[in-house]
Amino acid sequence: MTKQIRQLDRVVIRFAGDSGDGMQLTGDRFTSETAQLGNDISTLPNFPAEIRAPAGTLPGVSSFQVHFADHDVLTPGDAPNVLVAMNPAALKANLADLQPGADIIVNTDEFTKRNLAKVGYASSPLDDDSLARYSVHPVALTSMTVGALADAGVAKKDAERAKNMFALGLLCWMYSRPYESTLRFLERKFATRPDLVGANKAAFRAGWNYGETTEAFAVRYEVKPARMRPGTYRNITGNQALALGLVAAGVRSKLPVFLGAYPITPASDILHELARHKRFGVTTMQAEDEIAAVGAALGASYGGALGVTTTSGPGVALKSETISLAVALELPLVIVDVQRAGPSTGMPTKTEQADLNLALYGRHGEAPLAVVAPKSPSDCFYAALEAARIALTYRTPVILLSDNYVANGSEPWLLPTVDELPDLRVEFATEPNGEDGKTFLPYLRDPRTLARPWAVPGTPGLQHRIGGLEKADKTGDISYDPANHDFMVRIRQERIDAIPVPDVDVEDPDGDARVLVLGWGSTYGPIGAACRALRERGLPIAQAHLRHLAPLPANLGEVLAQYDKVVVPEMNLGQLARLVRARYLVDAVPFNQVSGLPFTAATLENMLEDVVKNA
Amino acid sequence: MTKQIRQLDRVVIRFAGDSGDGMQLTGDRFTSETAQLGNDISTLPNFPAEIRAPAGTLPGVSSFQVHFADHDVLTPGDAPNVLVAMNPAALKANLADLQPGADIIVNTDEFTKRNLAKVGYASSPLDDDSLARYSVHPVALTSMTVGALADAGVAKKDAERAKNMFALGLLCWMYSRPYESTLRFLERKFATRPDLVGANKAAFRAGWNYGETTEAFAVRYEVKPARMRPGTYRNITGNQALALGLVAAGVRSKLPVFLGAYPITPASDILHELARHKRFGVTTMQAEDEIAAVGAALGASYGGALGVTTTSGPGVALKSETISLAVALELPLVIVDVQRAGPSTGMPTKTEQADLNLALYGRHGEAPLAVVAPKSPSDCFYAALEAARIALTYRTPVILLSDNYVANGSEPWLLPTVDELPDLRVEFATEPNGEDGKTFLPYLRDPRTLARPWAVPGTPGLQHRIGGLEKADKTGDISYDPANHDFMVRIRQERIDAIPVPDVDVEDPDGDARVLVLGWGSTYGPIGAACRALRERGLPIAQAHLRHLAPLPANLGEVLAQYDKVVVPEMNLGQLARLVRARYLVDAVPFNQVSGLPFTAATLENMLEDVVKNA
Amino acid sequence: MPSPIPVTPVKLTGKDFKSDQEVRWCPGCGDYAILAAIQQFMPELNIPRERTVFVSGIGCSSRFPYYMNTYGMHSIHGRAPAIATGLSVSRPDLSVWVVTGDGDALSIGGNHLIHALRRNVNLKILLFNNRIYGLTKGQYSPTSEVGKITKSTPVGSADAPFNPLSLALGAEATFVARTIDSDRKHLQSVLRAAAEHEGSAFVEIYQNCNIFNDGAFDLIKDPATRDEHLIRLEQGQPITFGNDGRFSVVHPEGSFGLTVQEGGTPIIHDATVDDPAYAFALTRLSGSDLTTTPIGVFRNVSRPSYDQVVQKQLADAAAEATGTPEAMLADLLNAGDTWTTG
Amino acid sequence: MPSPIPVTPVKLTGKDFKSDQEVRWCPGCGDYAILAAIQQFMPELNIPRERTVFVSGIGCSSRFPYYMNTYGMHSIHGRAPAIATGLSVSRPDLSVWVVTGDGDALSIGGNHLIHALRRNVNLKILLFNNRIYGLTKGQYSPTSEVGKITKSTPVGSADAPFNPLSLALGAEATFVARTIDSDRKHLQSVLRAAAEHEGSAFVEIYQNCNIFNDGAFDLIKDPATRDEHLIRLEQGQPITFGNDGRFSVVHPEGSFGLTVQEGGTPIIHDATVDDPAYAFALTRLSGSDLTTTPIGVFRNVSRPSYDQVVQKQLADAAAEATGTPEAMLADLLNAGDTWTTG
Ligand SMILES: Cc1ncc(C[n+]2csc(CCOP(=O)(O)OP(=O)(O)O)c2C)c(N)n1
Ligand SMILES: Cc1ncc(C[n+]2csc(CCOP(=O)(O)OP(=O)(O)O)c2C)c(N)n1
Ligand code: SF4
Ligand code: SF4
Ligand SMILES: [Mg+2]
Ligand SMILES: [Mg+2]
Repeated sequence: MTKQIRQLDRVVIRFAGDSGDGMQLTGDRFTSETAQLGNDISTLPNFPAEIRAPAGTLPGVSSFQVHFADHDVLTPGDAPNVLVAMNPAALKANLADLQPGADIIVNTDEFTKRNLAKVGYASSPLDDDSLARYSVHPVALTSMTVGALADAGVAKKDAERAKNMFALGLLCWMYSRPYESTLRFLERKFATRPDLVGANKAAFRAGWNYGETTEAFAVRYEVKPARMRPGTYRNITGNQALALGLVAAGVRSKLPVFLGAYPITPASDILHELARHKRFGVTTMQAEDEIAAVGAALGASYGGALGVTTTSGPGVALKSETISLAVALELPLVIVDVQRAGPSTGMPTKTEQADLNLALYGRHGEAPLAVVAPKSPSDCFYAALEAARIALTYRTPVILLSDNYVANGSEPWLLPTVDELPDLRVEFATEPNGEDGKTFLPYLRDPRTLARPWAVPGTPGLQHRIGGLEKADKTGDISYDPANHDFMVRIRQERIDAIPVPDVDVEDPDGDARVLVLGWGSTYGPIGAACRALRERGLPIAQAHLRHLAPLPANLGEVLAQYDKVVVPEMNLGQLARLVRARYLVDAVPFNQVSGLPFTAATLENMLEDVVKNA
Repeated sequence: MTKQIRQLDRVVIRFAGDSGDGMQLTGDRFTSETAQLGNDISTLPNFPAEIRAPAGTLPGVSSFQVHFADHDVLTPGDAPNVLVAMNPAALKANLADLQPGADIIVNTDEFTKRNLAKVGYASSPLDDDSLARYSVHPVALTSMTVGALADAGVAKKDAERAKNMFALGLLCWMYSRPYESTLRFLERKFATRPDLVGANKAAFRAGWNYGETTEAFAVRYEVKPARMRPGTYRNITGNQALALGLVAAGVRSKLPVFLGAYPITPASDILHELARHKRFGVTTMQAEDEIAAVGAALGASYGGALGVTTTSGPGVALKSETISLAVALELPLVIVDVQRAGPSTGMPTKTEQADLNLALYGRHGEAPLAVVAPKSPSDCFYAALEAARIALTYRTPVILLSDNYVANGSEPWLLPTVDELPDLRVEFATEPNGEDGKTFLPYLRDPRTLARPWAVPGTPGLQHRIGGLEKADKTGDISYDPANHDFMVRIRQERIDAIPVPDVDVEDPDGDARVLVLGWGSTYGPIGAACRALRERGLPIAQAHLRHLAPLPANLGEVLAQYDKVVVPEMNLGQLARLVRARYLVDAVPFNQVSGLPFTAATLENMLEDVVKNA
Repeated sequence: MPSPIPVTPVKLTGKDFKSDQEVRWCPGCGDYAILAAIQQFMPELNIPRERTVFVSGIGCSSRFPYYMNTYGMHSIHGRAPAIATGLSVSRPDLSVWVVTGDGDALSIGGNHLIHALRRNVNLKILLFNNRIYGLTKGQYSPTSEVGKITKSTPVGSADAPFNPLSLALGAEATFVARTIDSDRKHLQSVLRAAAEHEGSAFVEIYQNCNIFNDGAFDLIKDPATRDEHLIRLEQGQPITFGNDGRFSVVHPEGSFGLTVQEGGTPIIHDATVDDPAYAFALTRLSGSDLTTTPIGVFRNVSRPSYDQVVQKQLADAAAEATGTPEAMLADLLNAGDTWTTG
Repeated sequence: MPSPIPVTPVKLTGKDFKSDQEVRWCPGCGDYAILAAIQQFMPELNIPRERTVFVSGIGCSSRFPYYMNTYGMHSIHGRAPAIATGLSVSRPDLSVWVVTGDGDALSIGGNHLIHALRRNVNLKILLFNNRIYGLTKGQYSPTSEVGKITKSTPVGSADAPFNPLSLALGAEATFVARTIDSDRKHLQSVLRAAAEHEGSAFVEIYQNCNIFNDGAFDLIKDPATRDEHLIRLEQGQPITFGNDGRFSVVHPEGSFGLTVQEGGTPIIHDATVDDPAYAFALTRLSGSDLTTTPIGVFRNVSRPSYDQVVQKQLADAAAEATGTPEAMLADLLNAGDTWTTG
């Protein structure tokens, strides 16, 4: 049977199933194949906080969304065009997000009475007309997989498990994806179990062939490669990119990297990744708690390493006192906060941007430090390098505010060459710096950077003591002198304020916008997509996105002043908005969503349309 | 010999000596006597961080300043009229603060070569003309005391130690203070050592008689009682008042008070004081650390007590994560932060207001709570009651921002009657509150207060579970629902914003001011004194002082709008200023001093004069 | 001293202790067995449900309180002993239980744990030890064996684990026991003893995490090997184990420790000896490898609980108090040097 | 394994270890004696001053680093072991010492302490135990005796103290010792053993706080009573004390603990036995009352230090590495599924 091939410019697919159904893996593989085809991509995994909630329940649903297109994409997509629902729970949990007319591929084998009842379906939605608005493709995924593997020599349980590969095969056929890399991947993954390699490959092929032969699927789709900047790409998540950025910072600074970390969702994967790179001189220590983790990192920094600690909000709260010590000691330290929904334990697997206040103000006394934030998964690599650059050059703790959305989302990354990465080499103090040529003054500042010398233990003649009590200017001796304290408080603020950071860019293609959207961190994608959509509709709008939250770019005040209206969308209750209002006395209007989910482009587009039209 | 008696309207005396010289005690006694005479008073103790720094050194100097007057005083005074210097270090450390013409009473016995050398005096300042601008009274305090006690039957060391009582006797004579209470005090203090009672009384009398008989002191002074509101007064420090306020909150709420605390300067005295009031059902627990302290307090609140924890900045930083839990649990909790100079260990015995940001924003996620601050030592009593009121009525953690200046300073306090204190009784939940009459909904809010029911363990039928994960509205069940989270984040903010707090008063006697000074917390005294001085000079100025930092008084925006210029003096780098700028888009101008010392009235007067003249 | 906790008027059943919340551990997790055992056990105590409180930290195990129809708090990571201390000390009429994991109790919460034990706070502390971080998906914990390969230690962990019972004894614990998720009867017998103990009762429960550390305790669970490795401590009984009791736990002369011997004269177990040296020696029989693993009550001695002393101090002060609280407050405010103007 | 710490080329003296900072403890404080003893001792180690680092927390004792002409950090309350761990693990060429107090190490810092000991981090931990909070002016500490009356406990503390050495042993410490501020020779002998130990060496130093807890250790310091109460442990020697050695520390048959007896057969001290039960029993000889107080090295056994294992893992990884770091980084970036457009 010859199938019709239809061209599409973009597709959003969501794979959804039970936590045990392997949806993250399925999504990952589809993404990887799609990436190799040259489409631009953005992905959004979404999994429950429970390790494995009871099978077939709503809280147990795990999903993975991938958006791919023949042009550059900025978000994982608002509403899926295709939903793969491995069971009734997956269908129910995701239905509301679909566009009318979307394709739904359901695994009919799982639509048993019991499973339907588990999620409160009185009758099967496949049998009534509740799915009339969608294009439903009922597929007996499990039984066909088991059937296909009848002779594969694996246990029935293993055969059933391979149903995700059947689904993947089917989708790959539908969207004309290449599959060699998946077959290779299966060989690697099950290297010790050749029977499973065979079974999974067979399941994949069965799925593909099912698409090819059955009449149920009449159309295949193609999405042409996107025109992307030439180069070598890989698909990468934010956490991976961040870890690689830290490795790169070690290589480019020629310093050992020391990570002190305590596991916490969604930051743990950075620890996991870095633990595998000992060959770069990266030491990872799983500490007894967050306070020990940052303490050990600070101790390592004191000894001349690039000390790093990775955590999420609750961990940053616990680390506050030690970070305040780091501010007083003026040592380099990178604190990574992969934000999640709070307060308290909140929703650990959901995203939020509500730790900006904590990063800026969450310490006792006046304890200023630098704050940077990545705007996309691959940007985490550069943000980590930038955090390390500031920490090392200006001898200060730097908080890097990632969040669950960029951390677990992925996108294609145009790989840089090592040479083009910033040179982060530092100079340790080796000689006395006093006027007499003999004394060492640990708090004598470099007039250019306002940084104090980094004299690491082991350096002969520079023995000195530092601590958390107020220090006399230059000598670093304990001082209770009022004027000295006032001076030190101000210079600590000044040295952060004076860190040169790049000006913020404004995207205002036609230069005729009267409304500026100001964002920071992971909202870059949805804001960008919304602005693009508005512009395409002839509604001018300008976008500026902050990588540096402290210090703020020098031109920000000017930029803000150029627009009639400034809107600040944030996944919090208006923390950046408050900052710029206070600083520039600009009536920046917050637009907030604190639902644990990223903004959809549509939400922002609607809101901004109102603003632009009323501006 | 008859002495001349001269009338004064105000006097500022500073007692200064070695840490071991008993200057705090001397100052305390003088203050107490002065209070009983009906003068208005304000005091400022100042002691080193070291327990007992090496004798005779500058870091070892301990001092106590008392300002008393025939009118109401607002500060401990900028520049002493009288300095009692028990040794060369005390002289050197304090000289710069004196007004020209000030009286200096020095203990000549301590002006030995060795002691002079210790503080870098090449020759004795008593012998050259370096003290020419002052009126110096050399007194051989030690030897005269020892002489007076020759027959008292105490060891020479004990006799020498009594020299502070000699000095006190002399000062009491000079300023015509009554001394009965001091004699009674000595009896109490040395109850187990009658020999010391005798010796100290004798030393006191010897000092008095020395003033009476010697020609060195020709003049006695009198300061008439101040016209104060009628009633019974006592002199009280901020920490004492705060502790009493907590005891009173227990009595007025009929709840047991549970204090979980870990010692830290300058908050420890609240623990010490409360530990003595077990008869009120006050439990004090010295926990293993700050996290345990706030945890235990929260556990006690959960059980139906008024949970309180007392600490300083480093402790608040450590408690952040648990406070965030308290926000999520919506339980009453009072967190007292007696601020000290930071960051890190900073200057533990010095004052600062730099934890406002921490109190407002120092938690991960959106974790709003209420913040109140006392404006003077005795006001700590009412601030504690107000914190308890908000915590109990609105089921929320409340941070009470005291600081070292009010905590250790003292002033006369017009004692309230118990009946006039607010009624803080609460109602525990006892019955199911669900519509079905059977279910208990732990997160169903009182529509008036937006508080959830407080159902303490032990209440039959109301068993329920609470925790730090996001809770479904009403049921409190764990919820990952996006809309629910967004709702809960907003309602948590709203319920704090909606707490009714009194409008802020503006002091603008003639109603013609164009400049408003806005302050909060312990700057009330110096700001008030500066404003008064300006008004007396015909320069109109308005003063508003915030007790509530979160929520802010409803009328604040209006108030700010009425003035051409708003100045915000703070002992930080502008934390309140930033808050009101962001909130009201008012160009509030910060004026900051972060020296570890309170503002002097003169500093503020100068600054404000400029502002008023240029407004 | 009679217990300040009232007796339940009606006899309860295990079902009464089930809450309406859906249990959400991984299928097969050892936590299910513990939950069932505890729910079944609770009625024995004759304590009304509303007088029972479970406080937990964070971890898979710490989800426990949600499933009990008692009062409960799922607090934050590591802090349950501290929070429970405040509750217990201020509410002697409650039966307060702490549920925690090896990471929660021994990693981030180590300090609160040892201080609760030192103080002898009246808490029943149940540590579900699966030797792994379950909730954060499988990093090693302070009870994982040396060289453990996990996500955070791809070439093996570098540090020796705690022996939780040794640590508890070093921290002056008065009641120390160990049991296993899979042995409901034994688990309940240990809970019984713990509940009767006044002061801190520390109970380690070996718990299988079938997702991230499956089979960690198989040696002492598997019927094929169990009897040769598991040592059941029974008060007043000789300590023997193995098929037909062929192994004895003996105390070699001059030694301070214990060893296992085929034949030989077994020592008689006595958890009530005051000197913790005996219980400590017992804890050293088992290390990470489980080859000779005692379960049961290791130590059970009496020492005033923190709660008792605090309550006594409060009672003494109250006994001396005269007048109403309001009158006392008025006196307190007016204490010291006062003066009156008018 | 040869020490990675270089030997000082020139012989140093005690004076070389004095910094230019004025010492600021109360006159008469026991900290002075400890400082003097340590300054005098350091040259023995032949370690260059710049390779020596003192890390402390907060407390009177924690001012220590300021007075040493070495590298030093006066960190924050309780966190010194954690900070020192990061330094030690990443800098095997340094000799890292931790100075801490009973509050700093055992109250707020308890968790870091026990984890450092469990890991066997290469730190020499000196705990100045004055059984009081000195710097905050006299509250009770976790080593104060029960019923201690202090500012925070006006009717007496309600909780039993830690025995720091028992706690350390419960936490798997490999080197555990005790000494006294006033006995310089003994103090230095213990430091010597600690310095030689690879891994964590935990040394409790009884220190008099003459302001807030004066005379706490008089029973074992006062020449009039000392000999009847102080037990000096010497490796390989019988444990006797008292005038003319009239008391023996004996190990009653069948017992797991130790008792003191007039006459009797003393046990022979051996700090190197692997089973910590012996050292644990020794620690139980002394409680708060000091009547029979051993000083010296209780336990000194060998176990790989955390530092060694971590360094070995790094070295193994480095040995397998090929190419320059830059080339390896390029490979790392390009790893996995990549595609090229052009
Ligand atoms: C302050 C803080 N740090 C880290 C975490 C992440 N976290 C949650 S549970 C856990 C450890 C779980 O291990 P364990 O206590 O052994 O419990 P289990 O899941 O194995 O039952 C960690 C690290 C957190 N929730 N809060
Ligand atoms: C986070 C924090 N909490 C509390 C304090 C206050 N504090 C300083 S030292 C100390 C205890 C001192 O006792 P100890 O460790 O025994 O040292 P000592 O002064 O007796 O030598 C305390 C509670 C602090 N500096 N930081
Ligand atoms: S991860 Fe392990 S401990 Fe957690 S619920 Fe699953 S099986 Fe149980
Ligand atoms: S308070 Fe005690 S420990 Fe601190 S310096 Fe003084 S005597 Fe020493
Ligand atoms: Mg675990
Ligand atoms: Mg101490």
